[in-house]
Amino acid sequence: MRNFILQRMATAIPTLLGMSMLGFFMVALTPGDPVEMELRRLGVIFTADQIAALRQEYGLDQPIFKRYIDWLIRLLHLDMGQSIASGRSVLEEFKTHLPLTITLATLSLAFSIVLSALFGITAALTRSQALGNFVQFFSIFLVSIPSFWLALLLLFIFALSLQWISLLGSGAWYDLVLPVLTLSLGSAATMGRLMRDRILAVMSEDYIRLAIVKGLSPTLILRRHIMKSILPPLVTNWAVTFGALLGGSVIVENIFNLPGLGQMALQAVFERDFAILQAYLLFMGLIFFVSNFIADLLNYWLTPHFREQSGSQGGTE
Amino acid sequence: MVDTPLFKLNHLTICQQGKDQNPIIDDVSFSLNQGQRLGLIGRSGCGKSVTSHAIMDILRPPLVRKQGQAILQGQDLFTLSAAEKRRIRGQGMFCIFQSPGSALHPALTIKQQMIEIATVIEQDQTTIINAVEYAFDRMQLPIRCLTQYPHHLSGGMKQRVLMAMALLLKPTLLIADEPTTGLDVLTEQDVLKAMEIMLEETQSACLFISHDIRIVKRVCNDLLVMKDGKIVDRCTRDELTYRERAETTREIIDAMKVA
Amino acid sequence: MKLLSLRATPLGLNTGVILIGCLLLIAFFGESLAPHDPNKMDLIRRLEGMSWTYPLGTDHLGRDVLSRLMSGTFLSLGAAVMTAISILFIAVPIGLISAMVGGVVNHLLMRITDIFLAFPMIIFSLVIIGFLGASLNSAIIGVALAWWPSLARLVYTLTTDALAKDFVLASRQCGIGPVKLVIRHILPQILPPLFVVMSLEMASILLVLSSLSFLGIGAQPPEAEWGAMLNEARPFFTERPGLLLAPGLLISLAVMGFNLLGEGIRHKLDNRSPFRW
Amino acid sequence: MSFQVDNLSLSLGGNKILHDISFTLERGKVTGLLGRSGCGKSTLAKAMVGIHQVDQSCLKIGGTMFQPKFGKTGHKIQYMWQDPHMALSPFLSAVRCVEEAMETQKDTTKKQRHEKAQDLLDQVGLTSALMQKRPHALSGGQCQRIALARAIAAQPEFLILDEPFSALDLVTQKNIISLLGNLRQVYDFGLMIISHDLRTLWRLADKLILIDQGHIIEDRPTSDFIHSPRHDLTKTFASFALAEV
Repeated sequence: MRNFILQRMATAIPTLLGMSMLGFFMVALTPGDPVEMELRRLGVIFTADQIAALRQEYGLDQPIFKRYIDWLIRLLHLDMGQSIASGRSVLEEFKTHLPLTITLATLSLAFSIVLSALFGITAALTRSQALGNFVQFFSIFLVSIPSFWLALLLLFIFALSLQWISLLGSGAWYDLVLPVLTLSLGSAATMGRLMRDRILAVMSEDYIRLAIVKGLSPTLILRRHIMKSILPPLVTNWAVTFGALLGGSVIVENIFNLPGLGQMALQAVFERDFAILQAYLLFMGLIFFVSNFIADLLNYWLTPHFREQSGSQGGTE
Repeated sequence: MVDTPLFKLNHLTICQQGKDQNPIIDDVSFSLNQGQRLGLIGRSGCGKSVTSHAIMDILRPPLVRKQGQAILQGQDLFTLSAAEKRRIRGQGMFCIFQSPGSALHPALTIKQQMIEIATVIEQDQTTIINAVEYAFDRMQLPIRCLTQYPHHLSGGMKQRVLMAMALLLKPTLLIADEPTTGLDVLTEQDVLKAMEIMLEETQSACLFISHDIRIVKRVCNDLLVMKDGKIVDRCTRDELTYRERAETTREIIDAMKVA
Repeated sequence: MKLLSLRATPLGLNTGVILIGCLLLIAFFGESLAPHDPNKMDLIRRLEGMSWTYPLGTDHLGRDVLSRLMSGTFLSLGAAVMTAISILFIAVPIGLISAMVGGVVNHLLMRITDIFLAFPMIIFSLVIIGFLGASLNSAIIGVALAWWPSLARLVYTLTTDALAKDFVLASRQCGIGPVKLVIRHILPQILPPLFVVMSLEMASILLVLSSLSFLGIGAQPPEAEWGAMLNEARPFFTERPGLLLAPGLLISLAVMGFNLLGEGIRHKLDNRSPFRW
Repeated sequence: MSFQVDNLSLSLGGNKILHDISFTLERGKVTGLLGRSGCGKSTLAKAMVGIHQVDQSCLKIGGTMFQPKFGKTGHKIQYMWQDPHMALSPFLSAVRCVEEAMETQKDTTKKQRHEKAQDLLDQVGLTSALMQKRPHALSGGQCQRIALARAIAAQPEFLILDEPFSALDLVTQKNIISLLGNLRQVYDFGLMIISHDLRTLWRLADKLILIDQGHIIEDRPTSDFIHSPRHDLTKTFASFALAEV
């Protein structure tokens, strides 16, 4: 296990470096000179040489690669520059907005895993054709609804007609119920369909035929034989879904106006606040990368038969 | 032997969904007595394996059973409920399939796949482990295989693991569907020797399916020859040399003599 | 073609084909069929419910919702098709070349794909729009840049599996050149699964584009794009929630059409069937 | 003209598969390569064709050094896969498949190739009705015949059949063996047939080679191989083959 982790870390370094380059060059290569745009937005009258002085001060005139190295060093010290809109350091902005997005994403992931297991197993194993078709159609319907429209529907039902909650939210925990529901219904349907397909694929394998012929009970076949084979692809899919949920939180935070990272990023798009956008991209990339890494570790642990055991060559007779 | 046979298959007919006119298995009937070994021979694609799947009742769409009964010790298997069928499988009927490569679960150790038989034959952990080791010893399988995964084992060893499972289950009827196809000549002998030992010990009736008459002649005393889903010839091992066998049988006998 | 014989196809595929058929009809003939001029404002009958003159009612500027939806279909669908084409245009060559050439080129291309893959897709496109400025074009570019890596990875895996097949090796042994090999043996193997994935991708592209427009960073008013219409109607949610019903439903039906098409074809291609206990 | 292999060694994925293999294939003669599963037969064949890389000094054709490049030296040596259904493209009909093997022969026109293909398919015993069919509509035996026609179409000097019989049933095996018997009268390529069953080889082969765990342990003319074997593994193989008669 340990050298697997070390080996994965080794391959992780170039990817992380590549991600940081992507983040940096996206800003550096955007049309329009950042200094000029900043000054113009702040309404400051400026002269050509004032700009030159400022560029010099920000080190924008140095060769691009040198600027990248400086930027990288500052990044590693968690100094990601100032937000143009609020003037506060980007790190501060993140600290205030981060907790909400992370709780939203993790809660939705947990809820959708449970829901998807329900969808997937019933759709795959049910004897009655009607129920199977119903779950199949219902999940395709759920997947096809845009999450923002689902949110508006839920708001319409619970806020407007039933008046259980107020439209603007009340700062209490149950503010999160509808957003989590919105996020997890869609992804639960997708994951449910994947689970159904994987279960049916595994059930067409020869070793399931042997398990049936052995006379094992259906629950044992499902719990041990089928689960053991379908878990790895599901775990990988959970990590990918976590990324999609992080993205989905942007929409949900906007509709339910929850002060999360997503809302901050959306604000940054309107204000062309590049520092926030760059930090947001890199930060979300890191979280997504870590979740994929955890999924890989879990899969490595789940598939002992891939690992070469010492003295395993009893095979060739 | 006037008493009722151990296993009786009546008028089994299997067709593809929607194509009822040319059935895959057309009105096949035969019976097996206690401890009898019946060979089922035929060229590839004549429906031998479909018959074994039908008897075990694990046919997959698009194949569907049109008619037929499979009476094992007086019970028609096709009319049983799912739970009853499950009780019959394993100790009543067991099947060893041809695909040595994919028959065992790739992600479970051989030990796990052997021990889980305890749930079928109701034995506690300690007795099952001894039984497994005894079976492995009888099948000349090294004990260290237990901790390995199927892909570490050769084709011949995997088939002998299936034989060991049969030894534990002691089924009244064992169906061996081309157990030695794809194995080289010497491994084939090991697997057949292991099978002899297993059949001796379990005293189970055996339906041995193969395209290779040389092996069937060695293992079985009665033979059925199948062509395009129909039984075209029935004879005992010694009658095989008579001239007036069915045309397909003669074709297969000549093929055997190519050496 | 056996594939589309109506009798054998599951219910889903037929509905999918019908939904997309109607969608295409509206997209091409929407402009002329629309009962009213989509941009004509009738401020007196502003925010009206369903009526004979305005079958789906009017929006906050008194424009007929039905006509806007019909004329907007070409824009929304066109944007999604544009994105899908640009994704294919980037992903297929990269996937094919890195699988066929192998070695350093393969390692480099796949490493780059991994870097792009490391970002959540919606966030990546959002940030790109942030840099390019909110507009439908930058939304298309953003989504295309965020979606191509997963497709490139798929094309790479499909091609590598196709190349490993015995009959492909047999053809190569006879000295068949790489181009003929791809056209004759590789494409027929990878196109069917690719078509399935593309129709499912079209569904998610439609969803993302309309979400971005809904957030106000995709299509900008007065464009009659579905997401933008919903965005304009948001402030009047409490006053007249019905205004948001029609566009949302149309998006869902369009997305469902592509999902059903994808699932239906995949069901026909995958002929394995499970053992039942 | 012969194909010489001189102390060829090969290791794949860390473990050594072939240990100093040396033998010769005579043109116009049939050589049987015998051995248990996993003894390295297929690896040896793939090394001779260029699927696995070996250093040049090991392989010679007619005395000159031979560097097999898979895809370039098809006219010198052809390899035939074991499973007939997998070795034929599902998208091409039988005749198109054989035509494709001749596409690199520049001096032929499309029409000539079509006729040659039909003629070859006829020689391997495929009825003209089946010539337009695709592999999924044909039996294992028929597919094997098409693969043979394709290999012959490339006009190789040497042809290696990797376990051509193990995917077929007994009767089809007999038919393919008699087909190979006829073909070797007509064509003068050197033929090497790999099998784990001596029964399928001994009537066809002029010479038999036995491999065990990567070493050649017997390389004798067929009659000596069967009647006066030196190595005891050869004895066991011979006894099983003769026992059936």
